[in-house]
Amino acid sequence: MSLAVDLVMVLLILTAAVWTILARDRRDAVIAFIVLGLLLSLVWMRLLAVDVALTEAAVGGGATGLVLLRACARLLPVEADGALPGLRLQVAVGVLCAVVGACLAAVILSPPEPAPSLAPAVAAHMEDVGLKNPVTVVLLAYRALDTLLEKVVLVLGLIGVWALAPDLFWGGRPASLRAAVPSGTLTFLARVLPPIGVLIGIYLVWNGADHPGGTFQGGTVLAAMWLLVMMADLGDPPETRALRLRRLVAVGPALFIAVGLAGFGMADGFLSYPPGYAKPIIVAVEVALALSIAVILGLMVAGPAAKEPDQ
Amino acid sequence: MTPATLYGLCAAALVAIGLFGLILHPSPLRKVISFNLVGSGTFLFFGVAARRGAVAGFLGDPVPQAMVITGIVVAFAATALAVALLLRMLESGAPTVDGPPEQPDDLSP
Amino acid sequence: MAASGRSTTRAAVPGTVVRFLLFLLLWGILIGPAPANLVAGLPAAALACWVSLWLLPPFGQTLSLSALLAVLVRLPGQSLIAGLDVARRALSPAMPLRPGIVAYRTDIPPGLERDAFRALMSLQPGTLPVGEDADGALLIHCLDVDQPVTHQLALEEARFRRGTGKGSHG
Amino acid sequence: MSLLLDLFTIVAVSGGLFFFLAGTVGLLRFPDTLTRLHALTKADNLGLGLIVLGLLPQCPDIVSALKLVAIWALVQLGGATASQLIAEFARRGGGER
Repeated sequence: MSLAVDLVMVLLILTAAVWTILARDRRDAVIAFIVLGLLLSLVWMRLLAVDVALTEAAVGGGATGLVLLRACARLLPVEADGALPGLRLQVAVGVLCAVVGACLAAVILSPPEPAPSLAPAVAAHMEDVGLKNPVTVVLLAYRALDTLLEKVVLVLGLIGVWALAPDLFWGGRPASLRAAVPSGTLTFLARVLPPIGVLIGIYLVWNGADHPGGTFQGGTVLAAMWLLVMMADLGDPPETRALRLRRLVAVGPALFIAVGLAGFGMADGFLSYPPGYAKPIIVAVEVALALSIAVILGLMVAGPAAKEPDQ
Repeated sequence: MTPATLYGLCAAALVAIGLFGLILHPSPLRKVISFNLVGSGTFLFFGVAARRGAVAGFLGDPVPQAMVITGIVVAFAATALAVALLLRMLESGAPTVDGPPEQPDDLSP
Repeated sequence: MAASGRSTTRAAVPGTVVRFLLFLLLWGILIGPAPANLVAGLPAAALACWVSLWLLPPFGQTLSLSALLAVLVRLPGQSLIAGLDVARRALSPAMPLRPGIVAYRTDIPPGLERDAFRALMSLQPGTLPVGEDADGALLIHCLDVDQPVTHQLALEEARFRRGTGKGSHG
Repeated sequence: MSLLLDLFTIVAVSGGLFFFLAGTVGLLRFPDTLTRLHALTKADNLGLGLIVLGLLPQCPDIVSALKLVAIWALVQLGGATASQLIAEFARRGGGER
C-alpha cells in the first residue's frame, strides 16, 4: 500500500521531468521544473530527510524557479524554442542516456552490504557539541569545512553575477523587480506577509539547532520576504556598491572563518570549538550565516547592476 | 522492493532525462534547466544512500543529507550565475537561438 | 488613509504594543512555551514588529475589534458554503455554470482597505475579484451570474466597514 | 471518548479529501482559467480546513493545535492573494498562448 504511494510519486516526477524537456514554450518548461522541485521535496519527506525537504522546497523549487522565470520574462517570446534536432540524433542520444540511466539503476539494484554509514561517527560528535539535529551538527561541526567553502562559493557566485554588469553601471542598482502591471493584490500580500515571514525565518534558524531547519531554510525565507517587498515596488533593490550591503554579504563567512581560526588557540585546530562553548558559538555563526545567505540569495535573484550609480 | 530502491531508480531516470535535454536542446536556458534536472537526480541518489545508512537510532545518515543541502544551494548559485551570463551574452548581441532580449524599461539613466 | 498626524501618533503606541504581542504569540505557537526560547523570540518579535510598522504604518482610524472578529468568525462557514457550491457544480453531470464578470461599485477607498476587502471576497462563495475597470469599479468573476451577487457583496461590504471603523467615522 | 475523537478525525479528514477530489474534478471539467480557479481555491480551502479540523483532536498539546490553525490561516491568505493574481493575469489574456 505504502509502495503504491511511492509509485504514484515516481510517475508524477518522471512526467514533470519529461515535460520539462519536451515543452515547446520555455515558460512551460520552467513551471514544470518548479512542480518537479515541489514533488521532490515531498520525496525527501518520504525519505525522512526533513531538512533536505525544506531546502529543496525553498531553494530548489522556489529560488531557482524565480531566477528562471525572471530570465523567461527578459527574453523575447520565441515560438518554438523546444524544437529538438532531427529524429536520428534524438534516437542516438536517447540510447546513450538510457545506457547511462541503466548503469545508475544497476548500481542502485546491487547496493553494498552492509550499507555504509557515517551516522555512528556523527552520533559520537553530537555529544561534544550539544545539538540535537544531526544535520546541523554535520553542517557546522563534523564537516564544517565543507559548509565554510560553500559559503565562499556563494560569495564568489554573487561577485560573478555582479561582475557581469556593464562598466557604466558598476556599483548601481539591479534592474527593478516590480511586476509589469502594478497589482493591489501583490501590494497587499507584500504589506501583510513579510513580518510573519521574518518571524518564521528566524524560527527556522533558531529551531535548526535541535530540530529540522537551519540557516539555509531560514535565510531563504528571509530572502523571499525581501524579494516580495521589492516585487510589489515597496522598496528598490539596493545599490550594489553600498558598504552596508557588502558588510551583510560578508558577515556570515567572515565570522565563520574567525571562529575557525580561533579554534587554533582555544581548541584543537581550525574549525574546532572549545569544549562547553560549542552551542552558543554555533548559534551565533548560524545567525550571521542566515543573514548573509538571505542577502546573497536576494541579490542573486535581482541580478547584476542595470542602472548607473547615483551621484 | 523498498521505497528507497524505487526512488533510486527514479533518480537514475532523472539523470538520464536531464542528460538528454542537456545534450539536445539548442537553447542555453533550456540547457540550464536540464542541467538542474541532472543535479536533482544526483541529489536523490544521495538521499537513497542516506536512507540506507539509517543506523545508530538515526532516521538516515546525516552526512549525505548535509551534503545535499550544500549541493542544492551551490546548484542555485550556479544557476543564477549561468542565467546572468546568458542574459548578458544576449544583451551584448551574441547570436543564439533565444534571440535578442527585450531591453528593460529602466536601462536608460 | 491616515488622518491627521497627531491622532496617528497617539493611536500608534498601543497599536505597536498589540502588534508586538501578536508576533510574540505567533512565536510561542511556532516554538512552544519554553521560556529559554524567548532569548530569540523577543528580538524576533521586535524585528517583525518593526518590519510590520514599516510596510503597514498605523492607520489614523480606530478599528473595531469586535466587528472585525465578527467578519473573521464568519470565514469558516463561508468557506463551507463556497466549497459545497463548487463541489456541487463540479460533480453534477450537467455542470450548472453561468460564469461571467460583474462590475461592483464599492465605497471602500483604493488602498490597503480595499485590497483586504478583495482578499476577503475571494474567499466568499461564488465570487473571485479579477481586477478593476477604468472607473475604479471592482470586476468580480462569478460562477453563476443569476445569483444576487451584488446584493450579497453589499452586505459583506457593510459588515467589513463596521470592522474598519468607517461606519461611524464617515 | 478517544474512540469518538478518532471517529471525528476520520469523518472530517475523509470530508476534506472529498473536497480536494471535487476541486480536482472541477479543475479538469470547468471550461476556462477563471472558473477553474474557483474550483481550486474554494474547494481546496474547505478541504484543508476540514483536514485541519479533523487533526485537531489528535494533537498532543494546545501548541501543536494552534500551529495547525496558523498553517490554515496562512494558506487562506496565500490562496486569497494567489488566486487573484492568477485571475488578473488570466483576464489580461496572459492565459491564452
